[in-house]
Amino acid sequence: MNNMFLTILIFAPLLGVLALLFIPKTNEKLIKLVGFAATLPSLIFAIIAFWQYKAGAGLEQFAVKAEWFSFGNKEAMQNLYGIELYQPISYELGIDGFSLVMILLTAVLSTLAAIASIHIKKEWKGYFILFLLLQIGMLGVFASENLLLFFFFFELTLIPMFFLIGKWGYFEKENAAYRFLIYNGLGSAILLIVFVILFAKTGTMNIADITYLFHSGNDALIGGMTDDFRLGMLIALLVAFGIKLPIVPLHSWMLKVHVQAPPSIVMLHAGVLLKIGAFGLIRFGVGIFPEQFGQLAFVLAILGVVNLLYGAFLALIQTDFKMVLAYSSISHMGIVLIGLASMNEAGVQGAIFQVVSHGFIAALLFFLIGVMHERVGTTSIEKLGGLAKVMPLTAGFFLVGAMASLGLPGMSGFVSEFLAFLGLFNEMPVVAAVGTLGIILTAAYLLRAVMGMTFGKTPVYGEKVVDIRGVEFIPVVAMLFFIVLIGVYPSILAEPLQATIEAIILGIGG
Amino acid sequence: MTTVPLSAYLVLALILFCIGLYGALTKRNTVIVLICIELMLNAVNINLVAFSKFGINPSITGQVFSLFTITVAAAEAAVGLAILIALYRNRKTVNIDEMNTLKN
Amino acid sequence: MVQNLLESSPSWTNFFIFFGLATALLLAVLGFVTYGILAERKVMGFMQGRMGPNQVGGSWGLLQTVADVLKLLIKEDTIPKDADRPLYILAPVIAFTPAFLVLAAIPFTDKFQFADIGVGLLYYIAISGITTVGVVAAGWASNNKYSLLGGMRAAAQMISYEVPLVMSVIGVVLLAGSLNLNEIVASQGETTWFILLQPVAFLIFMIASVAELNRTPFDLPEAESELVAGYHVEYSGFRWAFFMLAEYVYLFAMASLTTVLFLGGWLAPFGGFLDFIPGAIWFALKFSIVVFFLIWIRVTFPRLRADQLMEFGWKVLLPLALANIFFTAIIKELFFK
Amino acid sequence: MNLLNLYQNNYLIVVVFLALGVLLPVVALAIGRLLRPHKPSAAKQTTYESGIDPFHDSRVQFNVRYYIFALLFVIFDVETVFLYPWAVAYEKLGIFALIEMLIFVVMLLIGLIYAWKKKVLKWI
Amino acid sequence: MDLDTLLSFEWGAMAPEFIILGVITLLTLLDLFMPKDIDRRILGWIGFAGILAAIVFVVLSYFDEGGVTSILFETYRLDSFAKGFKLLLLAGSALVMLMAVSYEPKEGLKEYRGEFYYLLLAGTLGTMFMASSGDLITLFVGLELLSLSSYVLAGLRKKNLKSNEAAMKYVINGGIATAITLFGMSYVYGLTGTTNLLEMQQVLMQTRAGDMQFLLMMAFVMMFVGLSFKLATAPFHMWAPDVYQGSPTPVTAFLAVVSKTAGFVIIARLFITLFLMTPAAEGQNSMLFSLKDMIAILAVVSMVVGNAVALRQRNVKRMLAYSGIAHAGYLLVAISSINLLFLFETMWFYLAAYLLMNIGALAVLQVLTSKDDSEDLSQFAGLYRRSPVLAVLMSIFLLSLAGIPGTAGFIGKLGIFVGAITEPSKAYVLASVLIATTVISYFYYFGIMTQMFFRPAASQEKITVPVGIWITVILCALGTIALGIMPGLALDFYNGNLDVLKDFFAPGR
Repeated sequence: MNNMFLTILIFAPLLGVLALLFIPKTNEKLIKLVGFAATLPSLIFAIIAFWQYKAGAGLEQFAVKAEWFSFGNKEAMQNLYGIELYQPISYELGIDGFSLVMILLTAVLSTLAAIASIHIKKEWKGYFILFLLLQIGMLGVFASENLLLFFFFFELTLIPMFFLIGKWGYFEKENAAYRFLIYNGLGSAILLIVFVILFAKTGTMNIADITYLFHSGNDALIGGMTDDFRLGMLIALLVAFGIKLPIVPLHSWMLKVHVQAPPSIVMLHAGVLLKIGAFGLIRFGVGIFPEQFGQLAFVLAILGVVNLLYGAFLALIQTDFKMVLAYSSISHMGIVLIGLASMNEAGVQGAIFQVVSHGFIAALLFFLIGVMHERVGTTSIEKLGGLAKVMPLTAGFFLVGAMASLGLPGMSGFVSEFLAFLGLFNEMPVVAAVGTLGIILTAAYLLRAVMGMTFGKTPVYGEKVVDIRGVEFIPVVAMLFFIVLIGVYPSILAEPLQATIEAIILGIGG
Repeated sequence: MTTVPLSAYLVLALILFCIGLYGALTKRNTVIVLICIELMLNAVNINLVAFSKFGINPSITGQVFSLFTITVAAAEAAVGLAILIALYRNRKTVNIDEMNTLKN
Repeated sequence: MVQNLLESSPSWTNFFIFFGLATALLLAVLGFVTYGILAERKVMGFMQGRMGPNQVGGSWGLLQTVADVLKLLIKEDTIPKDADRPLYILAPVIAFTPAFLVLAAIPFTDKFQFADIGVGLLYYIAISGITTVGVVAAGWASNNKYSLLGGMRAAAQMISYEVPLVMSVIGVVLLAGSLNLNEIVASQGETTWFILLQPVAFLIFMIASVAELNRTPFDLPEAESELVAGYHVEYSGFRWAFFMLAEYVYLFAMASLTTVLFLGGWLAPFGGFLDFIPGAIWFALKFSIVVFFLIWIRVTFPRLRADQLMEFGWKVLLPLALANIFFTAIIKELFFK
Repeated sequence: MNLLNLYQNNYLIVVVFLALGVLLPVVALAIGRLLRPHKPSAAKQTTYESGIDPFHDSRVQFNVRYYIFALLFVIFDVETVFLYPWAVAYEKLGIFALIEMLIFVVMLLIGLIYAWKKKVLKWI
Repeated sequence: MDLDTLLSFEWGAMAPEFIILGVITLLTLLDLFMPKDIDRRILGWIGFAGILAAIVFVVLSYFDEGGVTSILFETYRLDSFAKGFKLLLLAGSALVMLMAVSYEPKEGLKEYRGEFYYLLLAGTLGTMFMASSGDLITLFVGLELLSLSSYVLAGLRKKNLKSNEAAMKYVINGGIATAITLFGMSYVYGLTGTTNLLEMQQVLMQTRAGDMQFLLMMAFVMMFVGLSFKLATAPFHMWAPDVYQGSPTPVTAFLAVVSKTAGFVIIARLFITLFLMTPAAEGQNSMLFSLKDMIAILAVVSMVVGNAVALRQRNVKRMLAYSGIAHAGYLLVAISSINLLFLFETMWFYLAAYLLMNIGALAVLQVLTSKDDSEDLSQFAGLYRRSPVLAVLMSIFLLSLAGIPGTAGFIGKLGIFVGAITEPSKAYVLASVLIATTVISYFYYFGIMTQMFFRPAASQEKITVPVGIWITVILCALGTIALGIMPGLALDFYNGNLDVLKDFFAPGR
């Protein structure tokens, strides 16, 4: 059973896809129900895994490995080199604390986003099929123990996203979809190059094996890769994941997506997909090339601060609330970079915390935007105002979300920002000092935006505006619960992450 | 008069081939283009027969090859002309420049 | 002497000697044409119960053709205004040259032969095909509807009958195992005349060669009643004469070839006892019979319709020729291996 | 060297015949030019069309059958390219070549039947 | 040679060829003598059955333990290479045949329908001979059998001007290409004195460097250039878009897939056999290696030109033609990297994937365009509304063409990519161009998908899909997905049954 555990966890939504194929497309209710229900098995499995892990069980029990296919003429390899130069590529899944947390995050957000999908107006069938495929992709990325499998799932997120943005998005949806596709396509192309070079050099695609070979200190095992070459590879990885994350010069696509995509999809996008960048950077960048990562730490720190400040400054002048949040995401991803760049326990912990925490916060805010847009038909700060009067609860949730986002103590944002900056202050105090400016700016732009919306003169909204209600409460409450939980009881995250972080720190040599 | 050296045949073939290629690429009349292609194929025949008689390892195979070349050249010309006639009936031209219905 | 000459290294001297000899042959051929035409007219006359030419050069009309030639020579030569001038002038030459060129390969006797080419038969067939180009060129260059139609018809007919002609000969080649005309004659000496071994081939060959020569009953290209005079409507004077000349030189060549291929060339009939008569005489005799036969055909048969002509070539002669080839090959494989 | 000479001389003869074949018309026509009158007039130089004034372009478009016969000729004439060497060397090749050639010719015969059934062999 | 020699040949090796030849003859005669009013589609099905029978025999030959069978004095070799690629060629033709059965152009095919089928088979026969010929002459004859059939096929719509022009352009370009190839071949023959490939290899191996190098090099380049026409790689691709556009769609599929596969087959056969072990000038010990930069440049140009120009196309057939040029470029990457551990396998797999996805895409195109005789991009608008299944299947093909994971196209590209990077001299640049141009290709592949899913349909008319097309499309889609998710199916089959590397260089049996 345990062998199939992860496979079922990842591919459970496929059942939903199959079921949906046979439901007539006019049956709206059933489609939505099935779409929602199909996200549940993964959630349940993720919770079971987390619970078992908390109870002290090892995660190795979940690992699964089966031969998938192999390249190259084996006999000729044997004849020419005496060994099989290239090992078969396996289907191998496995989790550690970090990926478990990410899977849980994904499963939770997927379920919540499925609930949020009630606002989708057309073609629910196609929507949910793509949604579920996206979920498979996201779950798979975190559980892959194999470079090629990772790439498979990585790309699997790409195609459904393209359609979800392009078909169900807002006005400039196609443009946004294309930008998303090309930027990410380029990113994954670079990623593929790196992966295949790794395969060519080491003869295996297993991540753990590659990491081991790179750490063994024997250059012959990794095809005599020079240090410069490794640095080049890391930079390539940085670009590949930097597009996803996004790091500042490569971010323009992400703004479009945040603004144009339907809210439920943006929840997933901001909550999970951006984090794949961070996940990959930690997994491959820090994991395989720790020394080179150290060399780049300063650059990364600078990039992180630039991200932080750039995002914050631009968020300050946006008139559209979605744009504010989009830039805020850039700004927050800067904190991830800062944490990673510090290369010490606190920093890395902060980075990972930020990944999780921002996942919930961004999802919450975008969900609220969806709710609001549904009622008032606009997200422009200038056209909004006095929401506190017409939609008091929504306005209140907005305020709480903003507080979490700007790092109010007691909420998850605080913990992660605190840890990340703590880490960086130990290593590069000057850079960190500049970075803290960003925190202040965050407060400024978020409060400006939220205040502008909730208070002030109430414009005339078209119809009778109703407040948040019914099932819409579930995602809000659930996400707030997690935000506060992490904020007040960080060790719920810290414990599972402990082993991973230790391994990373060991690799860095810090 | 003595035997003509191999190189002379090769040079002749090369010249013929180049003339044919030049014609095939520059002429506008399709019939002439087809004839130029024939010229190129005949250059090949000269090569083959010359090699089979005076080559490094003379063998009859070259002549056999040239027979096949001749046949193929004939078949190609036949097919080419047939298609040209079909085209001419619809388009009333044999001019390559005027074959321009196919474009984006 | 000739053998020595042939074995000496080629040079300009050789060239001129050959030139002289060839000129002699040319004169002989011209002589043949002169009297061939006369003979044809006479024979036709007799067969049709009339006299034929009987004024010029005595009661036999011996100088009739000479007079005709002289007349042609001093006749005004007009070239139509709209004609394609270079091609118009070139066409008779293209038509005539191959006719003379083929004679080089024909062995009249075992000694009397100009070029003993290994692939003599192939040479004959290849060269003779060129004449068609001259005919089409003449038709095209004249810029006249009759000419063009005549030229095209001539070309269509010639190529249609070239195929069975070429195929019918393969039977002979199969038996002789060679394309060399000398060897073909020699192998007839070993067995017997191929007219006996290859009657079907001979028949096809004769029919096809009549068609190739554009003679009645296959003279559609120049059918006066339909096309005025076919491809040479616009030609006059000596230019026209060359088309006629080509036709009669071909008659000469074709008759020679028939003799060589089917009638044993210069060999005496009935084994060796008639060997005392020189080969040249035998050859001349057989040759004359063939020529007479051709003239006979001309007088006897009416002209075919165009469609009958073409269909006969493709639907009867070609399959027949192919069948003959394989019949011969199988017989040879089964009984003479 | 003798054989080579023999070979080359034989082809020299062919060249001689070629030269003579071209020379005769050229010379005859050149001599003819001295003898014959030359009084061109517009009427003489018009195209002959049974006495009436020529009309239309004489290079009319032909019936396509002419071309189809040309194509047929090309195909069957080239067939002989294979038949001749086969016939010459038949004694050495034997039954295998016979069968091969049979297959080959049957294929071509199908081509002929094809043309036949498609009514290509019909004149006009 | 007598009857005994004749009977001593293992004619069974040629069974697939004999079947196809027999079916061609049968179809020709049936077409001629069947009454006019009988629908000729039945002939297409007979042809399809014939191809299936041939496939069965090819597959049966896999279980032969005898290794290489060569008959007719080494002119015909049935080695693993031939077996492997013949399967592809036949499978491709079978699918094209299914498309052809369902083909119905605007003005109808009338009496040419029968010809369509047996010409397709004749072309296939040519490709099969190319795959298993051990001699330059048979190689050439096979090539020409294919070429001549495809010339006629391209012009099959006699009354359609575009079809006429396509055929004419194809004849001219093909003729020039043939002549160039042949000229190269004549030099190779002249320098070796034989036309048997393996004997040539032996002779060429002994040529000393500097000795006749120049002529040999010239021969190499000429043959490659000539065959590049066949492959439609830039800069010898000019004909491809026009011909693809003008030809009937099944013929386009035949040219794009079967003919291209055959082109790669002949290139692999010819160049690897002849030039891999031929010493080159300047101390290099392989002419193929010394000239691989040339191939690499052609590959780069093809990938860039194919993908870049495809961006500008509004005619989907032309777009697919340019995409085909790009795909040929990808395959040239495999050839230019000459990584023998991977070359045959990846080429085979890529061609299999390309076969499935391209035929599938063209089959869908055929359904959509037959009605209006227009192949404009807008024909695809709103396909999702009109026929969701067709739209989804089409997107599978497009995703595969774009090389998205989960489809056969990705694994194929990955194989080439791995091959290029793992070869000794590391074609990083080449591999990077491959990947970069792939990303460019997303634009136009997704452009079609944009039309299908995002745009409203011009007409709400239901699309009727003929049964042949259904079979083709579904088979192709299943294959594309299956090979994409479980590439092991094909790769293990290939590696388990065929040992190309050993057979390819083994002289005789």
